[in-house]
Amino acid sequence: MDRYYAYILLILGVFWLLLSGHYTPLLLSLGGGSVAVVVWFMWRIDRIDGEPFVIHVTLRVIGYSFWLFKEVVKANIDVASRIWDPNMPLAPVWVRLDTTVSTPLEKTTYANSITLTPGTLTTDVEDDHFMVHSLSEEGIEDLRRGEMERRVRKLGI
Amino acid sequence: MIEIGHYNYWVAIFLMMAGFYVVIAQGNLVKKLVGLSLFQTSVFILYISMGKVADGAPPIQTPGVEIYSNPLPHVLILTAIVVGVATTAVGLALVVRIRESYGTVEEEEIHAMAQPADEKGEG
Amino acid sequence: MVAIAVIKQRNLFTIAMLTGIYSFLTAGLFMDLDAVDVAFTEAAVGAGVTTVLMLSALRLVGSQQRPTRHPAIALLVVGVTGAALIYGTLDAPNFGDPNAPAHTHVAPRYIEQGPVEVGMPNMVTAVLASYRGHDTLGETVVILTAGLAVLLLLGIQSGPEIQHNVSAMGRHMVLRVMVKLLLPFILLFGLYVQMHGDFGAGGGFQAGVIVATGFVLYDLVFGEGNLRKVLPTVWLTRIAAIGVLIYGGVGVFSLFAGHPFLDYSALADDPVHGQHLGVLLVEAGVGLTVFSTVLIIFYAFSGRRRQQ
Amino acid sequence: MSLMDNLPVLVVILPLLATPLVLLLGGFGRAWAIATVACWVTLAATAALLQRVSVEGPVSYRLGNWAPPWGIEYRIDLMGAYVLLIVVAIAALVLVFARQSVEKEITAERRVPFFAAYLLVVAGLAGITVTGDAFNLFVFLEISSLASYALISLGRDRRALTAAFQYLVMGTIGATFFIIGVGFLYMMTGTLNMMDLAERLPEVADTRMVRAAFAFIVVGLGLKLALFPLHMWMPDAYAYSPSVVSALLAATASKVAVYALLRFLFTIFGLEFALGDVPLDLLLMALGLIGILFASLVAVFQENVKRMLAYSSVAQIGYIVLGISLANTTGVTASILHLFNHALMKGALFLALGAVVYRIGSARIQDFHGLGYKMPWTMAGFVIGGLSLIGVPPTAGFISKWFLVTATLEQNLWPVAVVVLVGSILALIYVWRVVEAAYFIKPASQGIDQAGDVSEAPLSLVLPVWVLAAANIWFGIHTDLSLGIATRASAALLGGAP
Amino acid sequence: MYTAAVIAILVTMVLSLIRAFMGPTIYDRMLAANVFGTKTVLLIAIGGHALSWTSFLDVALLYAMLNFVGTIAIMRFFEYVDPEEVPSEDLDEASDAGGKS
Amino acid sequence: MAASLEILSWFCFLVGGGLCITGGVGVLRFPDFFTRVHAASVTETLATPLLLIGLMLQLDNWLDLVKALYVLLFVLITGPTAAHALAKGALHHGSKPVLSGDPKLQTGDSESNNREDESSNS
Repeated sequence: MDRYYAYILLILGVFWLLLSGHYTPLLLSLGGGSVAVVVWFMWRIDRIDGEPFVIHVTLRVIGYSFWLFKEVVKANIDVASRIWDPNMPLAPVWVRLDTTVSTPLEKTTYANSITLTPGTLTTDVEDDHFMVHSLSEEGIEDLRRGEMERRVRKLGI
Repeated sequence: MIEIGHYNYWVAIFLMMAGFYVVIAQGNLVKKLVGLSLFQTSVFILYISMGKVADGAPPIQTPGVEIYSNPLPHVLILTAIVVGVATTAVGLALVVRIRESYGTVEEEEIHAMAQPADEKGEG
Repeated sequence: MVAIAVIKQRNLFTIAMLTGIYSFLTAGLFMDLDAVDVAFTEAAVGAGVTTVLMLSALRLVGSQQRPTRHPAIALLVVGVTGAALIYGTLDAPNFGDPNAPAHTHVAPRYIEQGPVEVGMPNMVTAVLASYRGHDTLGETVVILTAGLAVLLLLGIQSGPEIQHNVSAMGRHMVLRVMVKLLLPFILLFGLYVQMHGDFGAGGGFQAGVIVATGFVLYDLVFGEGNLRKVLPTVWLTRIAAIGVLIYGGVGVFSLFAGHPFLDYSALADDPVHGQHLGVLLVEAGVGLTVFSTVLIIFYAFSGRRRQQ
Repeated sequence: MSLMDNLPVLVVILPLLATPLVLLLGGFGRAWAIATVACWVTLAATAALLQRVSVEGPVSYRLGNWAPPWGIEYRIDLMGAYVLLIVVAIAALVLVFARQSVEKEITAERRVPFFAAYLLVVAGLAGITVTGDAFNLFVFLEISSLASYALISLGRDRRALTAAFQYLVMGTIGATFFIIGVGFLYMMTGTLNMMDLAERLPEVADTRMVRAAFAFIVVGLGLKLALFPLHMWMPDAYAYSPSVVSALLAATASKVAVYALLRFLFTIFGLEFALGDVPLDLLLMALGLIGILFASLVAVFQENVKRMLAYSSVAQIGYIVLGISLANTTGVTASILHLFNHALMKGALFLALGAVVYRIGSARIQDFHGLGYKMPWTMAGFVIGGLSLIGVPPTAGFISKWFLVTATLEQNLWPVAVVVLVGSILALIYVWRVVEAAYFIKPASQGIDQAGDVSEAPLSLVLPVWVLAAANIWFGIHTDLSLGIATRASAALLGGAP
Repeated sequence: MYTAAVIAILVTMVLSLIRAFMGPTIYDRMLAANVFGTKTVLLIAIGGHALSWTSFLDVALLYAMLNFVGTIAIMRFFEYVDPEEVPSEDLDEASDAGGKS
Repeated sequence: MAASLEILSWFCFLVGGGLCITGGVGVLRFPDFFTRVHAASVTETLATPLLLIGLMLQLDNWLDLVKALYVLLFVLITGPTAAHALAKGALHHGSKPVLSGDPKLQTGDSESNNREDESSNS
């Protein structure tokens, strides 16, 4: 757990350094102070709501992002063509999608990935299934094939 | 940009009057406050318009920039924005209390309720 | 423009949303008119604080408005005022005219000397915190006053009874995870704005609002009075008071050092250095007060139960 | 820099910085003590300041040590110091009264913020009087207004809420008009400093923009000071707020607004422009006269004594504005004098009323029956205040009315003088109604709660009433101080920049 | 090039505004407002660069944040509204017709 | 090198702008709230990144570059979250998505359908 806060500290520190662009001793120390204050607040908040979310940023995220981006582009082309088609070939479906992802962060990533891909939209996240709304049956089929889920699980978050 | 002349001021004035009209004409107290903040925001536009210098840059010192816009109106408006939001907050708090004790936030209904009670429960 | 729609709309929720949009547009306009700092503030205040306050008040008062009457007298008053304004602007200096009196008398000193005398590139911050520092002290007090006023009016219900209704949102996992993830970055961004007010847009006020907004976001999603445990009301009142005291204290310190009130040169041997330090402290005071007061006001509104 | 040099800023920051202290230290007793100490110390500083100004002439103070047109300047002339003295003295006296009155009228958890807000009102009003910067004036105006909205809303009657809301809307419109005007002035002159404005305005005085600015500033301040057609918010606001608050606001807030108006009319725009180019004098005179008659008449028919006094305040504003509109030394002297005297009499009246409310919990006229015998000291104080309001000779009210009438006669405006006298007669009628109720009508036997348990109010309530009542008589007889200052202040105003 | 992008963004903003005015449900409006907000962020980012504003990206970042908070806030509070207070559509429709004039 | 970056950024701007409008049209044309969300996500997920990447290719100050990246990440993270939250909220409030096979989809006059649909729901 303590490693987790050290981790946040590190990420926030990098965030600050990249944001700031002023590297005088005064601002650096102020930045250090700010980061410390924020981490303290996060620690306090975690204590109170009892829901600390452990983030493990791994390099795999980058690979996943590229894959996801490719999917997003494909889906975009699909939806865009539907929009411009004068007949608007829509066949919306709203179905239950069983999943095996378990941790909150995994679920969130998965749900958001689904939503991020145009044409599919997570409307509800339950213990063992999502409710997904899709513009067409094919979108759901793709999800059911489970490639995305596999990749999310491989992230190990 | 000089050709614009006074056009900018007039837009601000139009917005101002729109807000002012809402304040006077609307019976709903929340709407009145919305109008009030619209009114104030438009005054801010007026001020900021007057602070603009043609071809000027934002008043943050940057190498190679000679003409800056006038920082003073910006400062004044920063203060005024704060005052505006403070007023809105207090106004909303009052509206909430009014709603709690009268059960409505329509001016006419409140008037209708306040008058008969005038002789009772004073002090 | 949006303004008209705002007037015409009768559903107050929609109005709250539209005023948010309107604020965004206004802020965009300010950007175009070179008022970066103002745009920053207007966005944070108009689109952020005001919208949230408006919504939390609407929760308490109901959102449907009755049809309105349109009294002629209102039109008349508005017409006269508008005419007076137009009349006034007819011989105003042209928009953007660099030779307008407004730009030639007092302002040049701020532009030419500000960065030298106060030692910071952002002239708005220099004028705000130093040349017209007393206005800003007043502004901070205005904020404190608003907080006080809301406290006096609504009070803050504390303790276990602030259970937000358990709703879809209350146990909204995706939101919870995301907000928890974003929160530290939002807070840090706020602090960044606080510390870099000397160089770019921003400063204590904007920073206070951003930090408060971050916490408000947390409270919206997590509910259940968690935030009130993280930041108890008593703390907030104290922080607000301390913020004003820091600002005033800097002034009083300069008094004791034999300088006039709020003369930051008294803070260090080198006047410019002193100015810089003073502005930094003063902005910190502003930030603290604003942050805590916005939260106090938010608590007051959100802690109150709706009564029928 | 010695303490003396810092007096101008002390009078503002003492109450200002006492506010966070009150919030930090908390506790009803402590809050009250801090507020009281702060106010009394401020009063001492103000007295010293007045002394210094009357000897040395206007005092200027540079905040942040920036030279005036760039930084904010405090500038206190005789009139400023004089009005400041009124504000702080009343505030300090009302605080003595406040301890018990607040304990009775305000719920426990609101008492600490109450005193904080009270201090903010005082600080805001003090700031308005000392500042020499047009925008800074707006900031202080808003501090005092916001705090007073909150204070007014604390009245126990639910109409206090609507009154406060109405005041908020009107006050904000007024303040916004004011900044529109200031903005126009800034556009034309490029400065916000009052002295600098006064210097640079004549060059551009003949532009529409300056005229529009003038109109907006006058209307904006008119809203704040409840000038006749813009007075709608005032009676409700005074009638339903807690006793302490009505006493403080009635005695000080409108005075300060009048002061700001005088500042702009005479110091900034200058006499020729303000009353010459624009037919404002006629307008003000007409409004003042209608205000006197209308408000006095309405006051006669009020059942609630607090409301009656509030309408009477509107009428008194009419007198003050009338004096200004005459634009001769005697008229303006009368106005400034009346500013002071009105603060004394309204302070006394509202405080006496507060004491009555403290005991019987009502301000309706029929509940006053027989009070003259049950609360002799309080009611005696009330009567003296009332006499002063009417303008009966040995009281302060007489002096200012006398000057006003003289001034109108100097201008050969005898119909105006008649209106002033009619106003006094109306005042006699409404004050008499209270006196009649208190002394000459036996309490109805089924009276709500005056079945003998009503006794004289506690000393801390009666004392301030009597200090003010005594002051009414004192300044009615020893006119040197008040009159002297008023004459010199008005001479300075009319003589252009002091 | 910037002009093209800015025009595209502006068109989208107008389209989403129309949706925001038309409703019909409050959620449609929120969605439209959200899209509008994102487009404002883009507009500031791209327009700001084109017109060489200073610290425009700070502002864009702030807008992005507020857009999110605003959406969440509206949803959060809308949940408290009683069903009977959900705007009846024709009322809104009627007022909108006047609003666009 | 510079030229190819320039062309790439041109490309990003044009495609992004086109997609942006597409999304906007979709938000207007699609028949009900849920399908509109999909259209909106076109503007949020591809158009926005493309435009921002196009911008990033133009920036020469690395500090601005980083900030643009932050903006991009922030939008990408919050966009779907907000969409998801909205959809969930709409469901919770009683809206039901129009589904495949629903005759309303075929008429093409989306507005009138919609109103009918909503009024039956609320």
